[in-house]
Amino acid sequence: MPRLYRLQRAALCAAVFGIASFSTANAEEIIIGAATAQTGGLAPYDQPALAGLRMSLDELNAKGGLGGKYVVKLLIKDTRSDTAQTATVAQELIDAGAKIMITPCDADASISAGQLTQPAGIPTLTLCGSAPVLTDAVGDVMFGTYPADNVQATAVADFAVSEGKKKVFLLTSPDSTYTANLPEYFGKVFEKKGGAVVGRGTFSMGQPDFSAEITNIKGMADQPDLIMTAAYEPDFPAFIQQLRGAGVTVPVYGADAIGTPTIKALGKLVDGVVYTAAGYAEPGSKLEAFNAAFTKYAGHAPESTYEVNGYEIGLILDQAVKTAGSDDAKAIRDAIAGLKDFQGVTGKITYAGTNRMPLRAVALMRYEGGEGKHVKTLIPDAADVPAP
Amino acid sequence: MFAQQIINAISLGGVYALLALGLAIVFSIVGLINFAHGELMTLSGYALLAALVFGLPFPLAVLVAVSCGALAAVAMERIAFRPMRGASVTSLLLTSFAVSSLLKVVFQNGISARPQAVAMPGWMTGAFSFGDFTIGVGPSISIVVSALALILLETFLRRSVTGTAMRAAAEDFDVVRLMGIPASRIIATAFLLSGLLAGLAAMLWVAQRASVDPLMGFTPVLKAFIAAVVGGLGSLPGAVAGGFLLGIIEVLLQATLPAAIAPYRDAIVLSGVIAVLLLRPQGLIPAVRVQRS
Amino acid sequence: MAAAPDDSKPRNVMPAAFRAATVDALCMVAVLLLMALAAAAFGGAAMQRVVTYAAIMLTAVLGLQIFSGNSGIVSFAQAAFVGIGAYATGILTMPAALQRTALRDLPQFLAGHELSFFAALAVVLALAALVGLLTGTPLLRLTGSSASIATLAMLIIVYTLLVAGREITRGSQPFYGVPREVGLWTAAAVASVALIAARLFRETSFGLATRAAADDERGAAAVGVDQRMARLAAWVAGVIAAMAAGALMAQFLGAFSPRDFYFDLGFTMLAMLIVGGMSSSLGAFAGVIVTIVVIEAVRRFEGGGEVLGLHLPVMFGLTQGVLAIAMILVIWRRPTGLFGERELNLMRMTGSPAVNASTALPRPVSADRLVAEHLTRRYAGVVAVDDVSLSFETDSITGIIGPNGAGKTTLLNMLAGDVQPSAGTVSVGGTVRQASAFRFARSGVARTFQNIRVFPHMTVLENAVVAARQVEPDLGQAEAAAMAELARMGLEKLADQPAARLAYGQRRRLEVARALALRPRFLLLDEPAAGMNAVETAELVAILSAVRVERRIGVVLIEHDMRLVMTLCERIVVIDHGHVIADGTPSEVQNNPAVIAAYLGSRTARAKSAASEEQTA
Amino acid sequence: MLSVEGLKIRYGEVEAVRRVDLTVESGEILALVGANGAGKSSTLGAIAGLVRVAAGKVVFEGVDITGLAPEVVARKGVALVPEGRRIFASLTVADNLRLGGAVHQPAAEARLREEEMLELFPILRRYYRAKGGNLSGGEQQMLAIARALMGKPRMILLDEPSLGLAPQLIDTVFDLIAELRRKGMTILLVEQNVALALEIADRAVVLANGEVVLSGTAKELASSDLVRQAYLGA
Repeated sequence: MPRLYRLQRAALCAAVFGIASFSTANAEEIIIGAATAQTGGLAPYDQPALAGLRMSLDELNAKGGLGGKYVVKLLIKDTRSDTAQTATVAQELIDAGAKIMITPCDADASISAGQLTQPAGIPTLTLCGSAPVLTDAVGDVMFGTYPADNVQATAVADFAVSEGKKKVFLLTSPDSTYTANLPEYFGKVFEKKGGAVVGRGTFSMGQPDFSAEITNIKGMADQPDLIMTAAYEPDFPAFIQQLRGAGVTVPVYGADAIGTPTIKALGKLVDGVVYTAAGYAEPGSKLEAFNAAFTKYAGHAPESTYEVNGYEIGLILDQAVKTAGSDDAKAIRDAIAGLKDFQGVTGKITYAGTNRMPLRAVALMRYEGGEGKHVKTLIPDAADVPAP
Repeated sequence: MFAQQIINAISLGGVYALLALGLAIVFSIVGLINFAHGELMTLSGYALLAALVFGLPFPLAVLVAVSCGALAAVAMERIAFRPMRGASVTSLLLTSFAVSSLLKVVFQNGISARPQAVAMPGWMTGAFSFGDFTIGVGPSISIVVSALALILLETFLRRSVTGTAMRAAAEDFDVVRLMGIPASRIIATAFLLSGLLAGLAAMLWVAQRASVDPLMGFTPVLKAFIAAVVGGLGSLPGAVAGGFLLGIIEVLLQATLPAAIAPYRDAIVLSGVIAVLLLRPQGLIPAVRVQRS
Repeated sequence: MAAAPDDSKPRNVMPAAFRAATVDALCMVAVLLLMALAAAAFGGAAMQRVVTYAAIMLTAVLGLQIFSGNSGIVSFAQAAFVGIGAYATGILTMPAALQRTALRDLPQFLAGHELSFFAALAVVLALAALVGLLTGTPLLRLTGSSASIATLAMLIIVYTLLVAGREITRGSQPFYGVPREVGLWTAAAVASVALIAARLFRETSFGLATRAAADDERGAAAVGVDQRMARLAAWVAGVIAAMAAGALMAQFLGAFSPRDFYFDLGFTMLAMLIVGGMSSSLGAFAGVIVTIVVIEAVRRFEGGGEVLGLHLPVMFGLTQGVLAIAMILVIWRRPTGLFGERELNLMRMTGSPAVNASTALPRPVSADRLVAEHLTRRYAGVVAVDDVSLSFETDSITGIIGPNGAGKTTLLNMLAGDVQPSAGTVSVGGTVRQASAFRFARSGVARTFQNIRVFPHMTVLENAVVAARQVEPDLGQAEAAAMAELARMGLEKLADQPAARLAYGQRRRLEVARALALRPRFLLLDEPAAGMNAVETAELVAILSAVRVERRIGVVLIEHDMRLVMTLCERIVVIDHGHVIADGTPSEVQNNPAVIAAYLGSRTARAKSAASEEQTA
Repeated sequence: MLSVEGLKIRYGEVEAVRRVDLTVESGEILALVGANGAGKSSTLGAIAGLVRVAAGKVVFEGVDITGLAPEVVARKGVALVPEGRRIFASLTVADNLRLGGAVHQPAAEARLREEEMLELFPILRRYYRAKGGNLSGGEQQMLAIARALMGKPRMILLDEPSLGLAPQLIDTVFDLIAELRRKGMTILLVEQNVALALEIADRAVVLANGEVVLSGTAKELASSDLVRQAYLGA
């Protein structure tokens, strides 16, 4: 009895103190740690992005692993959308031997994790974080993968100017970096290129009543010829529905977060809405092939562009390991930082010469007849991109 | 323009009133502030989505969704709250938090963390125009539905025996039982009504946002809670008054605050709530309740 | 952090309550430090982070316990104060160079301080006291669920301010670049201080008073407790702990945003406290440890993989699920939490220390006359007391009798300052006083209640100490005096029992002992013998007579037991329908026909008195 | 008709009722008297199902009703008129009455019953549409009794009906109780005013500290020295 008791206690201790260790990596294995939010408020972004990443790693493993050589062991831990938990989990993954770290879409969680990987020299990639300050806040191991907010905003502003727009109304929400800053970046570029910001409005995320703001827009003496917002679900559908319901026909421009099935399902209500995408699935394109493959892999179609972005992270890592020729963390980091014109699913991705937020083409899309139609692809001039 | 904002305010206030009323009915009977009320809305939203995907015509789908909310509320009481009957307000409140977080996890990992589109019929996004003046179909429906729901509920509470018993139970539950009226019937009716109201509010909420997601219940339940408190926790007329008041204040502040101050809107509203509590700790229309020993 | 006891008088011994609390606190600190040591010696970096995080949460949860545990008001705002502490620390410790790029629009007076962690912590603690006073003041006017809801509003307000104040906080964007100097030992040290503070706080006069008011608000006022001041002190102490935890959190995380200090954190802390048990620091301590151990254990399984040879599927959300269910189970099966309401009380377990009863006769608070003039009280049209003028002397026993509903208790309540007269005044020792139960109690008017109002969750000794503390600033002497009163009432053996365990008659006696601990000049008793049997009543009569002789105090009592009234009182006042209908010696009153008719209130009696009038006629 | 055997009631650690035995015969008034805190109201509460019984047995018309829910006890024909009246203050007199007879009779029957009650209590007809809370204390006591009678109980438990009433009103209420008794109602009356209670009761039981200390016919008790000393002040 006493012995059993001791055994039980040992088992409990092991469970509690995490001594139950993961099998250590063998020579042909590379551990990738994913500290991502599978529950909580950030799960809507991290879940699909991680699904894409898993798909690419599965495919790569079938072909012998990263660089054809290192079979990936993906360790996934849930951060519960909590910053402190993200850091803890990241530390555990480091302890478990992760050579590469994947962090959430959320910037502060990613920074917290990055502060641990930076001294360890572990290359760290955020799933879909697009805040431009993200990489500099951590250091040289931190990489963004998604087009940064200011880059997207510049592309949209360039497009707006080319469409002859002169007066813009900016609709922001202080509740997130993305919704607060992206329209403001747009405003900066737009004003620099001769446009004018004629009004500003705000909304609270998650609260679907835009009536007061819309009544204000309607009552403006100087009517804008463009409304720019980074609102997304559930706010964007509510906004556009109420805006058009109130008889306001001013065109609305947004960014990448509204390229989703939910928005598309609004049908003719969103006709004319311009948004950005990392790429577009024209027939015969790689993206279309990916969409089909993902549907087969996951049992449902991609719900956002985060899936393909996650998938591309796998490709980037594969290329970096190939270039590095080893599983050395520093070599991999340097290889990622040196990537130039890497052909992903959605287009070319370049890290060389950037502050590790990738330079990638921004596709401008417009909803027409319930479908997103490609309008133009732009690579913004670096000089135009406003400082973070 | 001003008239338009008033309509906006009434439309939003109506939804808040329905939600606050749902909280208040349950609180007045069993002393539970049900934070999982928001998840009842989410559930109704998913039920609507499922019914539409299944091919039901829109009105029937709405019926199914609202009934789902009502049944889920009754089930929630049976499973989670019944064992706690008689516990303190705080214990019950925390239990409802736990239920709420459990349901969110189930939605996120069982359905999808991403928002799902709900196709609303096209006519719901139209507008009536009277010369310069336009009223959206959405706000109109919202006003009509809230008004109808409030009138029907009032009629039920005034005319029917069960309704009368519920008003009495809010005052003195024990004595209602002494009249031979089963406690379980009163409590089940309270949850049923609260679920119905959550379902109805969910329909109006979803109609505005055209999507459902696992976390969508949080904001409305918070607003409902604030409205119910301002009105007087457990007081049904208070909940309605609080709902409309909150709607009106939010819309008017949104319409009039300069952009630089606008982000502080919620802080201003909530400071108002504290001020109301300081002046009238029992709310605007306090609930009549005997001291239960 | 705990309010320092009054140091104006020299003391040679530490009060027993503090001795016991210190032992408990040091014991918990030892456990905490052992855990930290184990993590440092055997755990990896991740394990150390977990323990560091636990220590930070413990600090914040202890703050919550200081306020909510003692006052019984659940606060949702704790997360907000953690947030304020984190942002303040972030701004104060951020390298100036980084600050210039990250916080371009930071107001000048906040910029470029680059303090070390402990310097920043000192500033944050001072700021916390200010924030606590500022936020606590509006709370004072609210009670029960209104107060809870106001704290919920505060949480949302602070969040909104953090999001909207972009110049200072970067708004909803990540606040980054905070140096990460807080490690395991710093966090453990701060948590240890918080543990000691929380354990000691409940024994300070603020802690005692807050707990008494939470148990029974009117009862607390009757023993002189100014519950607003006490509650404010608890609130400020709670805010200080929260902001200290925030300071740790800032340097632990390095990057954060307002979202990190919102509902999720607030609920987590509340869940920890509720699971452990709200009313003791032991509960907070155990709650944090148990919750974190459960999280750490469960979360290892949710990622799937091989565990003990079993292949587990990926089950994200398992942690939240298990936590939610665990919380429901704890609330359901053990509503007071795993560690109930009791502190460790190690010293009591080992049989020491006894509190010695003081032998010195208490010096009474001076006030020699209690005078009511033209007292009237109306309730919604009903006149309960109508123009009553009475004067009471010390060294006397007066009985107030009258039928049910005659207005006796209302009169007594006005004499005790508990009910505001609609008209008329009450003066104590010659000065007219505004109705305020706790001020009356402190100025020499003590009372008991018809339906006993002892503090059920406090020990018998604590019940009396709360009262003694109001007139005796030295806790050691207050303890001794309280013990003496208990001894007089024959309760000294029960001193360590929670008052809830006392039998009915014992509670009555405790209430009297508690009132006497105030060293009153006047003792107002509302039906002191109600519910007592003949033997108990006789004992009570003996005690009251003795007290009256010993201390020469004025006793005023309402009583239905005629034998008691007639044997004990030298003066009897009869009240009916709010009027004084007779005032005199027992024999005078007993033979007053109006009294018989009114008091007996039945047709027989009225018939009887009519008959006797006929006879005399 | 009703018998209580070895009843024990606890609130937490406090024993409010230690041991109470009593029987009420059909058609009589049994008065339960005693000082504050003697356990009278707790005993009534336990019979009606409002208070948890720690030990003992309550039998009504041969059926064990110990521990049944209050609504079940009410449906078996026992109605409690609680202390302090506890009428529904925000409801009208009409609604108060309606709830009393709501459950176990058809609507038409309930209407007839209500008419009977309005005959018995004319004051209630006058204030039929008034809110219960606006009635005076005596009127509320009438309403509380009428409400209890609406459900056609075979026995009523009256808890302190004289509390807080002016003497004239007490007379009216007690006249009414006597009237009910004449009509064959079985009544268990808890009353602090001993003289009053003994006046209309057939038999009485005296409680002190949760125990029966004395019982007998009302006449016997009224002339008992012990009772006279303790409660009549003689």
